[in-house]
Amino acid sequence: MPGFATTTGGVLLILAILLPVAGLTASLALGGRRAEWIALTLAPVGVLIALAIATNVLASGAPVVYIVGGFAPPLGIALRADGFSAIMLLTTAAIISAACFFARSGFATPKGEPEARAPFTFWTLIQGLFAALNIVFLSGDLFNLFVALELLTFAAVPIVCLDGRPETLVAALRYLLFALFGSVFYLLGVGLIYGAYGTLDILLLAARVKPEPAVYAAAGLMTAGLLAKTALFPLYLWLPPAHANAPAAGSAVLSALVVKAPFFLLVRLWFDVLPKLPSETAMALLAALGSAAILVGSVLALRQQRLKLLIAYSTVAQIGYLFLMFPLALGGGAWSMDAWIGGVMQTLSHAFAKAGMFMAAGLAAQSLGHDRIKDLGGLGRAMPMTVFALGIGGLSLMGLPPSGGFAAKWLLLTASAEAGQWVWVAVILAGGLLAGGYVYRILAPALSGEPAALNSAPARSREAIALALTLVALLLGFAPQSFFSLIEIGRLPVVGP
Amino acid sequence: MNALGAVDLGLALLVLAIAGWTIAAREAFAAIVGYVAYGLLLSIVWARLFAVDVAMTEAAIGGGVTGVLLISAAARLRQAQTAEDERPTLPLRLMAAALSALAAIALGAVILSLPEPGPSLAPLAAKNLAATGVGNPITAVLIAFRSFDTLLEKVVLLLAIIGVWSLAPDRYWGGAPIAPRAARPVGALTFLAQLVAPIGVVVGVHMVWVGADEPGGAFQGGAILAAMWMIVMMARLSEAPPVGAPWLRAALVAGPAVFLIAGASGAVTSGAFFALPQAFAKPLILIIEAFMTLSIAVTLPMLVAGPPRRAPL
Amino acid sequence: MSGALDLFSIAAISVGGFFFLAGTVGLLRFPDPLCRLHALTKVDNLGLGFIVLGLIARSDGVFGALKLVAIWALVQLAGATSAQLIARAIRRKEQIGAKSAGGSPAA
Amino acid sequence: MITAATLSGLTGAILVGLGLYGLIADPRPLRKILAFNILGSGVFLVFGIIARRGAAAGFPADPVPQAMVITGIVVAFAASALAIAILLRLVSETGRASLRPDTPGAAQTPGD
Amino acid sequence: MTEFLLAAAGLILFTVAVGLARVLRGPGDADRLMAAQLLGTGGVAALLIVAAATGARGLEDVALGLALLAAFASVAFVNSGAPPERDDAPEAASK
Repeated sequence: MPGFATTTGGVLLILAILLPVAGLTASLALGGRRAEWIALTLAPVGVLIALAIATNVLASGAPVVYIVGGFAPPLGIALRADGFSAIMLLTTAAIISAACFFARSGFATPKGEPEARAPFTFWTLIQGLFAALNIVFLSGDLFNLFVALELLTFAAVPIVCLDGRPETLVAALRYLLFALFGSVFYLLGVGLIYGAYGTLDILLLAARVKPEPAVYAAAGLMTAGLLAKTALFPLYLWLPPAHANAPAAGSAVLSALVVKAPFFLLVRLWFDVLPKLPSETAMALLAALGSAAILVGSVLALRQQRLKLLIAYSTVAQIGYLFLMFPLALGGGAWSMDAWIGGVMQTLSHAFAKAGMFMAAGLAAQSLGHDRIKDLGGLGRAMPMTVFALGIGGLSLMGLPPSGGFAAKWLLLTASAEAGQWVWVAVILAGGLLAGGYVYRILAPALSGEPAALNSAPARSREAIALALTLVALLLGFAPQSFFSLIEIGRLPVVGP
Repeated sequence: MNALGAVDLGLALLVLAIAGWTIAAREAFAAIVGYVAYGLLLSIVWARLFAVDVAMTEAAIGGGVTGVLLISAAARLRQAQTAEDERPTLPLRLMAAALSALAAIALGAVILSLPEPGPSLAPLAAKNLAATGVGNPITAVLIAFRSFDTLLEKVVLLLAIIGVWSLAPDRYWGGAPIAPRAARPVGALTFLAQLVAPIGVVVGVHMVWVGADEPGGAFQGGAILAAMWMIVMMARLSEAPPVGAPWLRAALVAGPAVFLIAGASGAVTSGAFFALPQAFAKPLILIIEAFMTLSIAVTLPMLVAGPPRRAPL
Repeated sequence: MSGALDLFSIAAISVGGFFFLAGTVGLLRFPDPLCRLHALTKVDNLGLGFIVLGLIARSDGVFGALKLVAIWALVQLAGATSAQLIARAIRRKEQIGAKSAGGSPAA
Repeated sequence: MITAATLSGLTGAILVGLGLYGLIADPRPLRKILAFNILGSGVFLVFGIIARRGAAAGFPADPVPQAMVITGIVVAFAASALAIAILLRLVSETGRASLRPDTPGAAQTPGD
Repeated sequence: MTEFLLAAAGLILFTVAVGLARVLRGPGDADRLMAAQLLGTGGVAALLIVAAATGARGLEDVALGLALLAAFASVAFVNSGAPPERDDAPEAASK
């Protein structure tokens, strides 16, 4: 039985979780200005830890493991970082750090001022999000993951309605109800799995799971719950208002990372826990829903009047691509590795591109005083760096070379073609065209006309952060070989049913 | 069927009837009375499932504290325009009913298909119980075997309180919430609070203390203490503190903070985060439980009290 | 010895059960809320009282018996308080009803 | 022979159905929160029966799922509290307890 | 004896369950509240009897908890009958 002892570097895993937890606790206790400083200090430390974890995984070529409390599974809980976890940890730490520094000007507590509501909430909850995401990527225990999902919900929902306008409150409440519904279904599935096998450890389950009623029911329940949380079509209705109404730094984290967490768990579930389940129909269904999401989300994005809403609908569409990897990567065909890397690449490139674009949109909205798309004229002259960020991010969304989005979509495309599943080929191509349409709708007015009059000039550093994130999405297209080998580490060998 | 079977069957039917009422009742108040009764019945069901610890938690949190939360919310919603007119059409409701019925039947079938006797971690828990020094296996699971879950769940409570507070208008930040309470002091209520609260505190502390070996523990005791503070506030003998009060912040984080420190010290003394050195395991668990109880006793009433509704002084 | 005690337990619990029955019938059949409230308080003190009495006979040790008495006392206290509060609420409602109907407030 | 545990399990299954219906079919937010609580308690009962079936080693039930239920009850309470806080704020802003997303007037641009 | 005790517990539960018809019928919230109160007392009684009959540990503590919280819901209900407090209400009313 593999992996039931703490490996070298294992302690990094628990540190990646406990540091933000400690930061959150201290921020709540101390409050005010200190909350901000704690968040701004710990986020970059998180990047270092994530880097160290990635190095460890790459060096050993095997997952890094930590046994919490010295009690090994099934009684205790194990943390495990494979290549996918490591890369997600790194992405999370980078984007959270960027969001923290981006948010500094909006959520500063001036010296001597008393604690204020919005900054206090933002700085504590962003650390809550950081902790929750790290647990999702590291935990090897299905119930522990339930608690992580709840943490994620509780940290994300108040950020949506931070400014207290009625429409944000409606969005937050709908989001919360969807998320709770998702958690309860997930939890019910967890219960059934425990009832059948007496363990919730992912590795132990992988060895024990057999196709039987309890497992089918659990798989269905957990998948439905996670789909509601990741906002896959047709359960996407809560997402656009929630993501479009949060403050820019919050939108960036919600769209880039928070919806990826349930997706990550779906991958864990189907690839690591249930690989022995005959699942062709289910996987085709997931991909069909993904396809519908791509088409519907893109068409709705094309019709939006507001920039942030357009970007939010584009998230609905881009999540759809992630689900194309399920039928392709889970078959054990020659193309499965391409599809796997394509899916991971889409996760990463969308995260960076979308985070940067939401920040850029927030800057534009702040400087212009509105975010109506038809009135974006002259933005390109007035805020070139911001519009450049929107353009580079858009490049990745469309899947044009040389972006990370291109690599992702190209890999998914070739995998579909090799597998002979031509429907997905058509969907990917159509999705690219539609994305081209909505990105054009942003850029065409922005790049035309005389320089727009700005209420306030954006801070250079904030523009730079947005641009840097989208550039990372671009550079993913040039990822070195070691990056790909990292993604493959710890992937359990896919066995046919 | 023996007498016990009849009791169980009656109980199950009762639970279902009252749950159905809670869902179907037209008025919010009627539904919530149903829910309070439901929580009560459920705690008896839990007792019958040999889950005394859960029964205590359900009695205190499920029926008691949640009940007060819902009742006071319904009272404040009375003036609001409800979404009554948005009631879905009959075909839609029929579809929802069919879907729900299908889900229930499928779930029931799956539950009957589960192995009997089921797989269990009870033997493993029993074997490792000695290492923790406590006799109540549930406490051992919560504070030792799966302490990581328990810590994170405390963090969920912290996030919830930050989230609830964040819903205050900006001008009230730093001010105090208004807990549900009588419109003015009432003799009978004051008398009740003065008499019940001290007894409840003794019972709550007792539950934590015996929780190491008997049913009970930080959650159950903390919830009872929370309920006592709420009774005192309802009688207007005490008020919710301002959200910025340093002692309040300290009390909220005391549980998770001590848990974190104990967990980190485990890394030094026993080689793993959250590992407990065998010689000190039991006292350590009691210390952690004590601070967790404090945090729970303060967090639950503050969650019920809601966001600050007064400008800071 | 134990036979006599058992007999006592059975008798006391039966009487307690009877009060529960009577109280429920009262709650269902009595015409106005205040009468129903009166029926309810009988259950609290007599119904539970006799049952606790019957169980004390079987309890082992003073501590167990004390616990039973404490539980009974707590239910008494809670019952009396809520009865009083509910009665006030009923009366307040009646007054409001009478006022809005234009009649004089009920004494 | 239907045991107490099986009975509770089936009760849990029906409770899940009832809660699901309320969550889907009732538009009133407070009632959705109530339905969520019923749904949740049904799920917890399923854990309860699984614990009871795992009785072994002298324990009347498997303590692990029971401990999970305690965690779950606390989390469900916190969720209800957060949902109600949002709902009450919404009502104090608009006077309406409705999840309908129609926004009164043109949406303003959020700052950050 | 055990059989008698269990039968008594079942009977009491059954009785108070019938009383729950008041929750359904109302007509006022006060009536519903009384039915819930009756159920609470009945629950305490049934738990105590079952505890004596089966010798299960800790059931008395559950009953104790229920007894402590018996007035909890009623108090909240009666309080909620008053008009809701406005935000930032003056302090004069208290103490």
